[in-house]
Amino acid sequence: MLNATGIDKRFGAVSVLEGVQLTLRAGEVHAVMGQNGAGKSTLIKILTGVIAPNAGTLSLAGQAIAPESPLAAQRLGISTVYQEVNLCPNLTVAENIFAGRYPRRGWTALKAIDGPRMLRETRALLQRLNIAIDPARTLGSLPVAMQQLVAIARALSVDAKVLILDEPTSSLDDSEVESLFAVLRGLRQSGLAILFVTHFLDQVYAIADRITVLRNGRFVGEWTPAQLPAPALVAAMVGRDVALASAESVDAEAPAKQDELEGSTPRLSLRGFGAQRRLHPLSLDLHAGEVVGVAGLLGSGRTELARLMFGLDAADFGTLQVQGQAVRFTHPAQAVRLGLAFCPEERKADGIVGELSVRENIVLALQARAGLWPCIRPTKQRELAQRYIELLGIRAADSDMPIALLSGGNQQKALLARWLATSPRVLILDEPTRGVDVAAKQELMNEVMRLARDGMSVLFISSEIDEVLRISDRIVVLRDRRKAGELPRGASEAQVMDMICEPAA
Amino acid sequence: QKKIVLGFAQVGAESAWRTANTESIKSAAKDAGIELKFSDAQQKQENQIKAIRSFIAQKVDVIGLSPVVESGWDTVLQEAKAAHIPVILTDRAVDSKDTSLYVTFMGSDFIEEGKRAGRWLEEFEKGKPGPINIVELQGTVGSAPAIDRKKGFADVIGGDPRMKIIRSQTGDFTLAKGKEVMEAFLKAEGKNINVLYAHNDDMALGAIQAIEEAGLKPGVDITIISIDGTKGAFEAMAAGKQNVVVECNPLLGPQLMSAAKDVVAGKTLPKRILTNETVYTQSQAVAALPSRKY
Amino acid sequence: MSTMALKGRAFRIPPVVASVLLLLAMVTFGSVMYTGFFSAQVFLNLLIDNAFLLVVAVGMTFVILTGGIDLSVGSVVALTTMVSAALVEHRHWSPGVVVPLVLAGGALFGAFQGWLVERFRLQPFIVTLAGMFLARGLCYVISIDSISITEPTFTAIAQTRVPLFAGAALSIGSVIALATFAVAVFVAHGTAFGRNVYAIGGSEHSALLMGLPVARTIVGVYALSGFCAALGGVLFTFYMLSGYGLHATGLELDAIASVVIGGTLLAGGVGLVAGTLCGVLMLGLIQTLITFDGSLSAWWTRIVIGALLLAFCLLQRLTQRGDGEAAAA
Amino acid sequence: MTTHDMSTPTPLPARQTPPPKPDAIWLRAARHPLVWPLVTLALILAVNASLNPGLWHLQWRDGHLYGSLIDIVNRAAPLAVVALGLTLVIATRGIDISVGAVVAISGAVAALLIGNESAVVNGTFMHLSRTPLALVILGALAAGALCGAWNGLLIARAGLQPIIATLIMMLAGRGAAQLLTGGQILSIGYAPYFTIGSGFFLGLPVAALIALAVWGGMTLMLERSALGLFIRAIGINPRAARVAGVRARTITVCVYAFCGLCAGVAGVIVSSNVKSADGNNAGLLMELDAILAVTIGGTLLTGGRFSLAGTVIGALIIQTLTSTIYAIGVPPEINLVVKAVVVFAVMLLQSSEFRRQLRAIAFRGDPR
Ligand SMILES: Nc1ncnc2c1ncn2[C@@H]1O[C@H](COP(=O)(O)OP(=O)(O)OP(=O)(O)O)[C@@H](O)[C@H]1O
Ligand SMILES: Nc1ncnc2c1ncn2[C@@H]1O[C@H](COP(=O)(O)OP(=O)(O)OP(=O)(O)O)[C@@H](O)[C@H]1O
Ligand SMILES: [Mg+2]
Ligand SMILES: [Mg+2]
Repeated sequence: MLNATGIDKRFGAVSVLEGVQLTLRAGEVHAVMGQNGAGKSTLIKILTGVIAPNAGTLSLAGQAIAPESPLAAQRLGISTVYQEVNLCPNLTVAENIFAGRYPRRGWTALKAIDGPRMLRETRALLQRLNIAIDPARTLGSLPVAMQQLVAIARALSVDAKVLILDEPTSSLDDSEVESLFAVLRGLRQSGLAILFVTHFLDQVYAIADRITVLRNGRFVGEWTPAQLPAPALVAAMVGRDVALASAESVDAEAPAKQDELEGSTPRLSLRGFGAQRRLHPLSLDLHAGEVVGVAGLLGSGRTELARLMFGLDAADFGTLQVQGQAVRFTHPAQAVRLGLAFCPEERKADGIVGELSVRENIVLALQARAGLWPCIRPTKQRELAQRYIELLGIRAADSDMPIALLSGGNQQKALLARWLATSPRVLILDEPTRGVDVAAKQELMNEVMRLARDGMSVLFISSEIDEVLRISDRIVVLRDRRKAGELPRGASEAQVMDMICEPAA
Repeated sequence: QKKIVLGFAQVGAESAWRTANTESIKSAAKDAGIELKFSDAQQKQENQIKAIRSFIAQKVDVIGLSPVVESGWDTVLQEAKAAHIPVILTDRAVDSKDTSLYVTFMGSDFIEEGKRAGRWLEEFEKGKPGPINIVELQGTVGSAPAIDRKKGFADVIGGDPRMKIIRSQTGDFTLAKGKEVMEAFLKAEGKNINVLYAHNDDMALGAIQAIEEAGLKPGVDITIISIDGTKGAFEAMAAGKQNVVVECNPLLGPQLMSAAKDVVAGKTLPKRILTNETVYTQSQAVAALPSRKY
Repeated sequence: MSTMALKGRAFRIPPVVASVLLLLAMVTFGSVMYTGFFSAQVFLNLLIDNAFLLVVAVGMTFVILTGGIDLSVGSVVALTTMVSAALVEHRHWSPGVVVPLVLAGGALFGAFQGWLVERFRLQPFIVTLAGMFLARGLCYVISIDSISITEPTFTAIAQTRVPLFAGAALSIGSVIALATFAVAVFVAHGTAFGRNVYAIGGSEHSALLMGLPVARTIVGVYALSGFCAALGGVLFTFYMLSGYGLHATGLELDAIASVVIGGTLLAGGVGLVAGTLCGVLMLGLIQTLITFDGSLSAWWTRIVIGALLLAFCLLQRLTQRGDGEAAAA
Repeated sequence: MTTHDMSTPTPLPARQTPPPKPDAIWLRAARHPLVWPLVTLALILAVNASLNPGLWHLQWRDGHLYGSLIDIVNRAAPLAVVALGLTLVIATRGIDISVGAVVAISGAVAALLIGNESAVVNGTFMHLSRTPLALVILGALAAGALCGAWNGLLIARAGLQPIIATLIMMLAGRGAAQLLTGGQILSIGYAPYFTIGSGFFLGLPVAALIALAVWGGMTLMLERSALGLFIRAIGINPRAARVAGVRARTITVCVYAFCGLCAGVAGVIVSSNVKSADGNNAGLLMELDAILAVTIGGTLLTGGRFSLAGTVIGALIIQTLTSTIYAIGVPPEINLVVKAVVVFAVMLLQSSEFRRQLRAIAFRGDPR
């Protein structure tokens, strides 16, 4: 259906894609895999006319094409969900879905938008996809996961020959992924060609008919899932063999910890802590060297908890104690000064400062804690940036390039680097692994655990329960913005799921 | 007897002259026992029209208007006429064909002021050989006094082959711009300049500073003429730095008040009320300085 | 899937409603304080005297919604009055030809600016600032003096009043302005062009990726603003019956202020055309109050205008508190 | 179809991007953001010089330099100072349209503090000052900074949009300046005060030296502290800056206060230069020129990217243009048209997009 051959793309002196090829057939789901910065999103931008390749040809159903803009690509029947949510936060959900092809009514000459029909159709569409969102809400007021669902709904609602999805599932939980897959299977049946990018191996094996692997901007190969078991796939992506960690691999010295922690003053302690309409009062302790996982459904209040703890939103009730001292944060700067760090969930809105360089983004929090003066010298900054670029494997041409030009997963790593650079005593991570590739995720988790061993307290929020299970010493479960309970290390996934879903008896 | 209510639509507060004009009207109204509704239009005609409309809505007895520009008053003046409110123009006329729209106009004639400046220069330079190089500091481009003062002056000196306006640029009626433009003139023309004609005193005062800073003697090396007659110009003349000022009297308050009373009392007024204005030379200026009010 | 229904946020007064309430409060204040204030004609005068501002501000609203700005509108109004007056009075062209001509000219002028902004990625502020100099300068090239219009059609339109009730009347200009306003509300909320304008204001990059015609819309928005400025200029010509290079100085600032006071974010994407009407009425009302008071000197006039604006904006913010972060971001 | 069984993938050869060729110096220089403003300045100067040969004529007169260039630098000084302050405001994605009014306020405060006293000292008539000179200057600057801080508070604390907050200051501030001067031009007689605006130090105009000092001080401040980083972060993504612990509000207030302070400095320079304070007209429309200077210098109005040196060059460009218009005798009616044409030309010249498309057109006919 869609065919790309010999695609080259250079940005200045940096070559991002070299001789990449891709064959997308009608009626298949084709997964494109690769590490962060391998060039997947760039390839997709070329396929959909956002950027022009330096060399190479595209053809659609045998006909050579050269889309000049996303609009042109859409006209050719290519429907796309880009990696970051690329919708308009100020429009309603319905408008976002129908932008560019609004239903009309009345005289055609007047071209009036049929608002009620648009709402009706959106509601029907969302229902079909099993998404519970009010179509009249402004998109920006929704959490990022919901926005992602809306973006998917938009792409699915077009009559297209080719559907391209760039990491559509990075913020979604299992049930949502499952219903998305159900829809995709239906579409595949009807002959659509679907291109799908993800970092979740299980999802690839669940849906993909074919896998193309990119590494370092080069085409590695194309296989069917049966030909390529998971270890081989990872090896193809990374270029060497990597042991895939299982949940047990880090269990070693864990059980003793709990006992020794009882009694000591917790590093961070919440008592009846909450805020009107955002979070019911809850209590929570975070000890030195402890990783506490937070699990819950979308909208269960995990992000709110983190924001309240960090002083981003004002708490209405309860107390927050740091090292036994009661504090009241009115500004994140105070939290930062006391050694807290918060890696936010919405990296585009709350995280990256797009036009600043990777280096400046990494030192920003450290500098903010130091105040205006002394200024971290540029050589020192470069050193620091280089250290984290190597430590976390951030793929950047150099540390002076604007962070907005990094690939999604690498931006996420740079944000983590920003907070690690402040050597915090309490690290709050909200979905830190979003969009990070398998190997890097592994390294990232190892790094967090290493830091915890050295005495850092970590609050780990993630939608992926297996991840939470693997890393946490203790798991706090939230439901409907209240604490549903706590589970000790070693709890099974089923136990957590039960607590997440069922109202407590 | 009911107190007379006068609504006055002033141009703005763009210059010292205007402030003196406003002060005069306010104090005269107080003295005459007339209730004054004062509106400042910030140099915008549309604001003056709005003000007149609200004066009509408030049913004032007389409307005083100092128009920003001559044209464009027919509609609103007709509304005033329909509401039987007499309108007195001050400072500047309007160009309506229908002269029944206002009862009288009092104030100066800008063209005449320009002519007086020109005539004084003719007189002053009589018998001297040419060429006489003049630089002109114009007022704000497009404003009525700038256009008319330029025209009146040019009309008079145009007949004299010795006189030549070598540079003419706008100084926006302000001291700072006057100084800046004069600086540029001095750099470009050097000692060629014989006469400076400024459309108002403020610009002349700025130009005097520029001339001094260039190492020349204002009033001696360069003859300086300006219009308005503010205190600053009189002081400059007393110090010998300026040669002549053509007065444009802002103290219209008392005349306006007596006209307002007459109109309300039903008397007919002449269509044009002239104001007392003189051309002051240096010696006259020294004598008049102590009594200058503004 | 997401089983939890999202709880709505606390009830909040929409900004436009808050503005209307504040306007009503000011009217009440004026009526109590000043005799003659509470009359139909005073309120209609608000529309008559601000008709051109309303039209210009409506065009400006669209530009600001895309995140741009148009500083040239005041000068375009002046140029329109000048061209109309010169053609009608000096060349004796028929108004039926002149009016469409200047409207097209305004739209073209705006489109040219929009093209510069879009094609060469120039900053709207300087493009339209240069446009402002250019249009104002062209006025003086035509004539530095003012030109009175005595042409019968123009005078007739200028002086016709549409009687409403109890002797109160509207001018033709204000009727045109209200019609423009109604059309603009429809265009902004009911057409694809309007929604694209909002989308571009929300995120130009996203709009591009969503396949919206970004280039066309940006050029269109500036053309619309130019058209509205020219239409405002025609209304101004009716209002003044003269063409003059110094007409409508600083009008761009009044228009921008009306739009922003009406609750539109200068950063784009958020705001309502109806808010702009509130903004225009608000500015007009402040001026009316001050004229009715009639005791303020020139400088106190300015200070009081500033203070009233401040009070209005602060109260408006107060009714929307909690939205603060979003607005500041 | 490229299906090969690969359980142990062959390692790819290391990516061999040829090392980027070191560009010629002039190519690298041409990419420097200040090049185009400088080219513009040079072009305008060249036009001026070709029509007005006196431009380059510099004289040593009365112990100081004298000539058109000195005038330009001297006149550009207050504009440059205002624009420098404004640059930081714009870098935080704000705007300040009240600077003109603040210029008037600070001049008026200075004039009032000096007062209008005179006496005969040692047989010569002299104007005196009511307040010591240092206090006069301090008072005027404080008035400016206060106005700026008020703007900053309205914006950062009350959450008003910058354009509205500063519009209020622009209106009320102009009114306050008129109130202070009583709508008159207050003339200043105290001679030592004149040094600031029209004096010379080492043969150079003091006003220009002040502007230079402000520029130098700001550059130093931004280089030596993290202020530049914070301001850019706030300008690009205020939410993210806040999350990272940057005190965005405090910095915003300070930046506006500093902008007010700069306007205060300009007010002192202007009032001292014209030896008077004019509440009605001082600094009128200066905000437009200042914003123009900032933008011509390469600062983005959408925040994040700014250049102090660019702003200074921008101010020089504007003043050179004005002087050129005066010097070559452009009739006042077409001043604005000339200015418009130059601004259009300048911004196109500076647009990399325009240059790229121009090159594309130029090379289209070229068979290479
Ligand atoms: N405009 C640009 N200028 C310079 N480099 C760029 C630009 N855009 C992308 N890159 C670089 O191209 C490489 C590929 O990026 P891309 O976004 O395609 O990666 P990806 O495979 O999608 O990664 P991820 O899994 O993290 O999303 C990255 O190293 C990135 O830094
Ligand atoms: N500023 C806001 N305006 C409106 N609703 C909000 C806002 N902030 C949070 N919410 C709502 O509060 C709910 C709880 O949000 P929160 O992000 O804390 O949940 P979460 O458990 O972290 O879920 P997620 O997986 O989406 O991050 C969300 O569903 C969101 O809709
Ligand atoms: Mg990607
Ligand atoms: Mg969350």
